Amino acid sequence: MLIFEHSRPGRRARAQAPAGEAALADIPESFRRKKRPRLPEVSEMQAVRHYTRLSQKNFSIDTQFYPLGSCTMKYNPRACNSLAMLPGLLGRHPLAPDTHSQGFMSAMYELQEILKEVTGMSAVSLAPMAGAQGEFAGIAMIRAYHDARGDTERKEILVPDAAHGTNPATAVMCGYQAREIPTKADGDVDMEALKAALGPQTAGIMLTNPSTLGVFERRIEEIARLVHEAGGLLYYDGANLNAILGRVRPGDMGFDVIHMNLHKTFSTPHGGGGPGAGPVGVSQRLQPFLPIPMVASDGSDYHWLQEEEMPQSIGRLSAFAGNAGVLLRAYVYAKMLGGEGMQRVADYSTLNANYMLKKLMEAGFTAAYPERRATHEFIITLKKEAKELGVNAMDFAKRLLDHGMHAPTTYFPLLVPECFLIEPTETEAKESLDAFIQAMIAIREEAARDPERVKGAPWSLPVRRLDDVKAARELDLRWQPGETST
Amino acid sequence: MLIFEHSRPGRRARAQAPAGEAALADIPESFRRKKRPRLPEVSEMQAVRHYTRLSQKNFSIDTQFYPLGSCTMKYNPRACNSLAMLPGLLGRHPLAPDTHSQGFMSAMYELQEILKEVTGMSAVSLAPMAGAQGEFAGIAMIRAYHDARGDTERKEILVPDAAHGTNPATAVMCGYQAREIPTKADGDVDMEALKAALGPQTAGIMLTNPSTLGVFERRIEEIARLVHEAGGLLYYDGANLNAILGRVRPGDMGFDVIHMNLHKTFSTPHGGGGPGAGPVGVSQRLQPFLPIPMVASDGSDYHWLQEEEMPQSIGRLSAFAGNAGVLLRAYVYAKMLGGEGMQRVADYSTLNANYMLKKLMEAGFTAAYPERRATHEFIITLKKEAKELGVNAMDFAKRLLDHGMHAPTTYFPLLVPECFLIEPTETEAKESLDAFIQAMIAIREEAARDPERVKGAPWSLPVRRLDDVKAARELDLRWQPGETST
Amino acid sequence: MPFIPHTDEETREMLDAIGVDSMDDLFEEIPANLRCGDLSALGPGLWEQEVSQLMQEKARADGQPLCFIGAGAYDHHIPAAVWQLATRGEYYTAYTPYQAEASQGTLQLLYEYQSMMTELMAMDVSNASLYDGASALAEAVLMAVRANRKSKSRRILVPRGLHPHYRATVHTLVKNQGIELVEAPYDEKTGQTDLDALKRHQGGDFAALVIPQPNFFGVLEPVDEMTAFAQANGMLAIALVNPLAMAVLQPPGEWGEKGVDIACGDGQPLGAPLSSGGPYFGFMCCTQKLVRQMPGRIIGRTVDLEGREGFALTLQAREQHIRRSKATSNICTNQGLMVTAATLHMSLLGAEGLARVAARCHENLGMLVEKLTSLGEIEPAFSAPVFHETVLRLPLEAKRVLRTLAAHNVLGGYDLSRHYPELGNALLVCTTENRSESDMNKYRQKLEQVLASRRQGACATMAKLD
Amino acid sequence: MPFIPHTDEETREMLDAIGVDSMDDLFEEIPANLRCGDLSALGPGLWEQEVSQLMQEKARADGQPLCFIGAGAYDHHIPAAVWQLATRGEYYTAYTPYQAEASQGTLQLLYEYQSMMTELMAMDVSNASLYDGASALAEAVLMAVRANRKSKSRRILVPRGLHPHYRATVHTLVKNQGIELVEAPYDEKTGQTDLDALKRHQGGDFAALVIPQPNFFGVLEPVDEMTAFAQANGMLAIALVNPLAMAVLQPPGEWGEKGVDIACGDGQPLGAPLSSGGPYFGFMCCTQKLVRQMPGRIIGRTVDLEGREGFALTLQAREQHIRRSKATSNICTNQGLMVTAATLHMSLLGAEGLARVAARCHENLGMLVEKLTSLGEIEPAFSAPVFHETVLRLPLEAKRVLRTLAAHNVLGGYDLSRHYPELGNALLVCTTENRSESDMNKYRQKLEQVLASRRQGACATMAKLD
Ligand SMILES: Cc1ncc(COP(=O)(O)O)c(C=O)c1O
Ligand SMILES: Cc1ncc(COP(=O)(O)O)c(C=O)c1O
Repeated sequence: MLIFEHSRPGRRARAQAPAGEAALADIPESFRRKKRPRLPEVSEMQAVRHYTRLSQKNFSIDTQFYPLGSCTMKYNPRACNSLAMLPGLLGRHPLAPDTHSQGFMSAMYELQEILKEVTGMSAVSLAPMAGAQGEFAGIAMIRAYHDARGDTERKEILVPDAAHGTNPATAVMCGYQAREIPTKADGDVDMEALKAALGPQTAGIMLTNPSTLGVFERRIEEIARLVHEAGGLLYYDGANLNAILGRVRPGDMGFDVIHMNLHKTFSTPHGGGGPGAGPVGVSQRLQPFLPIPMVASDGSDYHWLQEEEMPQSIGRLSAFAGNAGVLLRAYVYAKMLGGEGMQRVADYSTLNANYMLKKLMEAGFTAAYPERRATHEFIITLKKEAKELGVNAMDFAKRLLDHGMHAPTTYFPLLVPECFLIEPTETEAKESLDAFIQAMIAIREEAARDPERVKGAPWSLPVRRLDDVKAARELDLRWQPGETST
Repeated sequence: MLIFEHSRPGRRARAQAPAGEAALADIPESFRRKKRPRLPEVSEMQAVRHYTRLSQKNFSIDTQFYPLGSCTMKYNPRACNSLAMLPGLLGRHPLAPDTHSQGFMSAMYELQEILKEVTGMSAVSLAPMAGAQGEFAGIAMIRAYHDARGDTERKEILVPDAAHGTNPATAVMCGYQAREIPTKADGDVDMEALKAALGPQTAGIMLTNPSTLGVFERRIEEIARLVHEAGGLLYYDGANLNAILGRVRPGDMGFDVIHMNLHKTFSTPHGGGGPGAGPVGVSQRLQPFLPIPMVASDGSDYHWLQEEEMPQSIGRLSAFAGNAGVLLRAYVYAKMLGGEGMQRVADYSTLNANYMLKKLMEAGFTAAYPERRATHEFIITLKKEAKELGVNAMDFAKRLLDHGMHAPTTYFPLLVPECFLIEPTETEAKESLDAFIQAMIAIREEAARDPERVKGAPWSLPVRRLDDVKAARELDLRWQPGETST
Repeated sequence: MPFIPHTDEETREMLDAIGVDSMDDLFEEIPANLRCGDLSALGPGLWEQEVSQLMQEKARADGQPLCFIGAGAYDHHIPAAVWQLATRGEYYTAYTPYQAEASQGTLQLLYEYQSMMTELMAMDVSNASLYDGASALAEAVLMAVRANRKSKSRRILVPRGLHPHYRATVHTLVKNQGIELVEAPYDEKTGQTDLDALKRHQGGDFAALVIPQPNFFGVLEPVDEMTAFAQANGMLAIALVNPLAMAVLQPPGEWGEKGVDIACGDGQPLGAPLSSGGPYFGFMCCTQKLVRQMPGRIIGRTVDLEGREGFALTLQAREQHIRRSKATSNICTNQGLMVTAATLHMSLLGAEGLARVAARCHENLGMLVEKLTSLGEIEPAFSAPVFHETVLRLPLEAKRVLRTLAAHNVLGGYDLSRHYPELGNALLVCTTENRSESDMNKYRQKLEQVLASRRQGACATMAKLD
Repeated sequence: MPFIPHTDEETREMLDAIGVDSMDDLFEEIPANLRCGDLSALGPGLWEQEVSQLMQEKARADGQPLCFIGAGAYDHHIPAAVWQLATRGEYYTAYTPYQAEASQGTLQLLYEYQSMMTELMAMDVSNASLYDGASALAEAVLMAVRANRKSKSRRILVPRGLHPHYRATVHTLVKNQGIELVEAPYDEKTGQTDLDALKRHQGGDFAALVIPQPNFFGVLEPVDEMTAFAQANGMLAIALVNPLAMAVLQPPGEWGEKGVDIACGDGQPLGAPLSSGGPYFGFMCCTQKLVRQMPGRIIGRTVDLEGREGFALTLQAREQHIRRSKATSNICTNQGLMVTAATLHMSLLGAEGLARVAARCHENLGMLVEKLTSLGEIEPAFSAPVFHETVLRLPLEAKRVLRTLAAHNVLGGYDLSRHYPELGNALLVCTTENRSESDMNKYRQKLEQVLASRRQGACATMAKLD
């Protein structure tokens, strides 16, 4: 039932607006709204009840194991939430003067410093509001760099075929063409293809390392050398930073610019789709181009760096200073981990992934890269199961939901058929991993015995499999006044 | 699965304790604990996940219609929660000096004043921590009053047979005998029996008005006169105050002392069993005996009244000043309602109850007091259904759960067979009431068709009907280390 | 109309269905002369924003002073998760779990709570809460009088070192049943209950002995001896303990030869904010033998029709709603939500975490005492070991000192002169893990100023400090 | 180990299962010379209590000044229920709803949100959010360039009265695709976009016109005329609106003859706290015709295998994870939780509530302007009607005035001199329903002191005030 169906004309059982009408008399009629929007007219209780019950229909970290590869669904400490929501921090206006902002700015400054240390970059801007905007900032900086040198003929950004969709989309948003580089059977970039692609038209390359294939690109130094020799710069998609915290730093690998997904590695919540934060770090030469605003310190006081102080900046990415509340959560998280805690993140997320991979292989599932060490995530392909049992990766995924677990990422990266990208994260206990492995085995057995049971899944959720084709074809994107639903 | 079953020896994945051991060296070994208690060793995430999922197994106001008679399960405004939990209020030490307590004390003082106004009593103490403790305070004051007059032969408290169990239990805790007064078929107290029971041994009478039978005691003035003439005092059990807010005041009815359940009438949450608050109000003559502490005001500043200022007080009821946080919530609620809002509570809770009663009677259900106007609650008896269909009140109750509604109060008051005490409260919309009525009709039809379906209910909850006999006979009151459950 | 969902049409429709003309008609059975109808003295209702400004002003008015008061309410860090979860609607707005099948969340949680408390106390069984520590002790006293088969006495031995508010509360709650509290003095040097004085009551007719650990002075009592003494003399032993302390101190189930009979106390240190003194919760554990005498709700594990594990209220025959005047107590509503918080708190800290927090609190006390006594003129009043709270003797009236400190936003402790005049200028001070060294330095510095101004005999300086 | 549940034995067991000796071995594929292993510069981890002290200090450091700044971020009352519900784990810790069956809570909520936004904007369709208002406007510009079938132009007409940070953000985000922003001036008297100046661009080749309502000065634009002008000249009309204002002002779907093509803006006034500028959320609505050009996630209603209603992400072929380099935008993570809050906010206020709040804000502005202009020397800069925010002209530099006010904990508004030097000493002031009359009196009083001290030409007094 939709909230609109709890609505009755004239119902106003709530204390959320002042009593009585206030005057709008000085606003001429012609500017005024004639017809009230048909928003729900419900009591406070009805709203609370509706949205409380609705929430219970979600899977989430707080309720289920959620091994969604590339998404780093780890536990979001509750202290990060309450401390970012302290009244003083929540009430600060983004344009408050520095005199009334030193507390907030100090946290932002320290976060910049922490992220520099962790990534090995020379400077960090916290401005981007998610990973994709971080990518945008990064590629825009690469472009600004070439432009500033008068090197304006570089039109291409290289992107491995395994890359996340945001990578090529970002290249295009920055006015570049995205050129795909194939991956070898062992999961590493095809060096011959890379060499062939590099040239005076190369502005740069976007890499995730470990890649979205769940393996570490071993020849990263050689790639860096080749790209740099061709005059290009290296962009690091930091979505997988969780895998290497305190183990290896993108700056040391030779990257010129990097974004971080704080909503992954730094455990800010995903909120059912956002908000996130995608700070960018750069090497020395890109520093002038960082997006504004940034926080600087003269040792005691903090102040903002704006257009005036950073004339070569690619500019602003948002009306204010990005997703400040998310940044505060990441800051709290970083402070709770400390240096040692950071490294443990990489260690235990890698341990968990390798353990699962090993156990799944022992159980007869097929690793996509059996010869490789898994990083914090890994891929199995259900090609064999699809062929032999007629039950594909999507069926496995849906049936896992009935086992009370969220499905891994399916059908991504695109180059692996019947792909399951599995990322357990460091915050899951061994029993969760074992339960997942058991569930996979059970589903395979069930598929042999009763494939329709698997293909008809999920059975235990509020709805069974949804008709996506109908959804796209007979677009129904909003409630229409007057209707009542089933 | 119990939280203990998520536990592993040595697991400590949480940031809730300081690192490293601190010194206890100055405490001799002989005072020290030898064996650690086997509390759960779980990660923060495991605790959060366990208790989040557990919570989803509850019915609650925020998720279901909850027409539990005598309990006033109405909506608990969320503002009351957040405002009572403002850091400044949450952090105040109960023994903080008055200089650092004026904000809190002003709220308490105003709440005392509001409750005086609403009940028509001369003075109010907020000390009692729930209704039953309010009753205790009230009866103890009656006793202190008699004692102070040297009137020490009064040994009996009269209690109608319909009264809540706390009433007779309270009388006994105060050293009295509880003597039952029968109710007439029309729901009013049997006046002849009352007269017969009154005498020099009568210390007082405990009445709820409206009574727990869901009707207003019409001859209350006569009762008051008779009891007073016999030298007894009248105690008002305020559990049903919701029914009469702004319509009639216990003080005006002739009561000498009253408790209020703020967790009912003033909408503080029930919290799965508490905490509540049971302030007591008294007429002039009982004022010296009120429990301490209380807040007094000299017009500008607030100060506590303690033993010294109230030498005749029955004394303290708690280590500090009662359930302060609950009192703050009630205060916020009262401020949001204002005078008009208070009266609306009585009006609409009464409207809802009478509407439901009428509709249920039209549908063929049997009212316990068909000739009477319902108050904010009413009783139907399922005696006929039990006889004809073999499906009793408990079966109806359990089957209602499957309809997504909490059951009404069953088998109370004891004098009505197959009793359903139904209290919809003013915060429920007409659609909830209609849905309940429909569910009752549907269950009755189902009972005729397929009684086992009703008697086997509930079917849709985490467990089916539980074995209470086994629970009481084979006492299992705690997890035992080493066990694993089903 | 805040919170009332009826539209005008619906109201009309419902009045029509009932067959009355107006709201007033619904109240026709109330004698006309009694009807009021005007609460306008209460003023108009405020909307959320207004009431929120109002409450913020009140909160601001109380400041957020630096607090070294304990005395039964302790400022501990509460994990962020505790109240974020406890205020979930499903816990916050449920009733007492009468319909077990629709309340398995609360019921299982309470069962887990009982399990944790029995572990922490090393006792057999636990109830699911009483109001607060003081009233829980009163219930323990009543229970002991009911349960003691060796003695029909209605007298209870109560150490003078028991929290004075607890003594007062117990007195209020038991006196009407003719129960008398007899005071057992403390040793002026150690601060512990005087064992020799106690022995003078040997063979005397008492139903129970109350044994606080630590006592009101923070002092650790000789609990083994006291328990043994009680049980050897036909009394039940009632422990009153700080539950956090039990993470590091010997638990009541192990006192003496066979442990105490009843253990109770206030659960506040387990997840309840100071909140002006409540809501906290009273806990109570006892031996298996006494379970049917225990007041309060108890949850049992059982099975459903299909043999699945489930939880339900049990032993309800002890309670007022079944037994009425013969019930073990009149308690009905208890402190469920605080127990929810405590269960979360214990789960999030574990035994190790509780022990570390306890140790940190105590370590901080050592630091504070050193800082304050190093000022000279100030010294500990007692020689026995203490836990995170202690009595200091000052060279001038505690009341005056506290007033001056408070003016500097330091709450320096609890003045004992009202309840223990025999101790002279005695101050009860407490530290928790929330007091940092710089907090203590601030305390020391302000106190130093107070002492200095006294030495100069300079009222003027005092006034300036005020 | 905070948040990592492995016991030593488990770790050992798992390493054994994998067949390696140590953690280090798990990283063997990383070239040895690249391995770091020391982040000790970050210091040790803090426990919750420590980090909570730290954050409280920071929060305290920023004070809680009285704020009359708006300029794109508005201090509204947020119903208590909003964040108590939005931070429920099931909303707070879920991912983007890729597995629809396990995400019906979020999906239905987003569908309801889309329904509410289309109602509020009177537009056909809505997406499920973009980052913020400024970047949403950039996306609208990119969308307009893609979608405009009448013009292949890459030029966009943008009023100078648009929020300068928005202009800057749009520039950053579109310039690399060769899109140019052309400024349309405002009328110095009214503060509205100068229609005559606009008409000079008639027939000129533009892909779209941006129409802010209200504009940065709080001034109401002649939206009908501007929309008509755009559409008559082959441009798409892009509305940029304050969603709260739309509760009382004509919504973009009704501007001109047939409404705008795209409406966007920042959702902050609908339930997002100020929070230093974010997270807020960008919203975007458009006509049915343009839906396939819209960036961002969109939720559709459909049915399941059994014909039951359900919700799912739809039109994913627009998005980067399917279309990669040909996607409508690179956006992936959006601002879902803020949308959750907004949906709750709108449900709790309803159309009536939003309108009342809007009116109260605006009424307060009238009161403030009267109070301040009554000081003399201060006057409104523009003559056109405004909504809850306006520009005042001061007799001295806004920067100096603001600095002095800030020293008294009053944030007096936003200094326009940096972005609009042509306006002289101009100050943008705003009121919401959260500013009371006594707040305004405080502002007036402090401002009066500033003006008085200037009249005395007394730098000394100024200094004292500072
Ligand atoms: C590998 C990779 N790159 C980039 C992104 C984009 O990040 P965001 O969703 O924060 O925009 C993601 C996240 O989904 C990702 O997994
Ligand atoms: C009629 C009546 N009286 C007294 C009480 C006791 O109140 P409390 O549960 O707050 O102790 C109740 C509540 O259950 C009740 O319904």
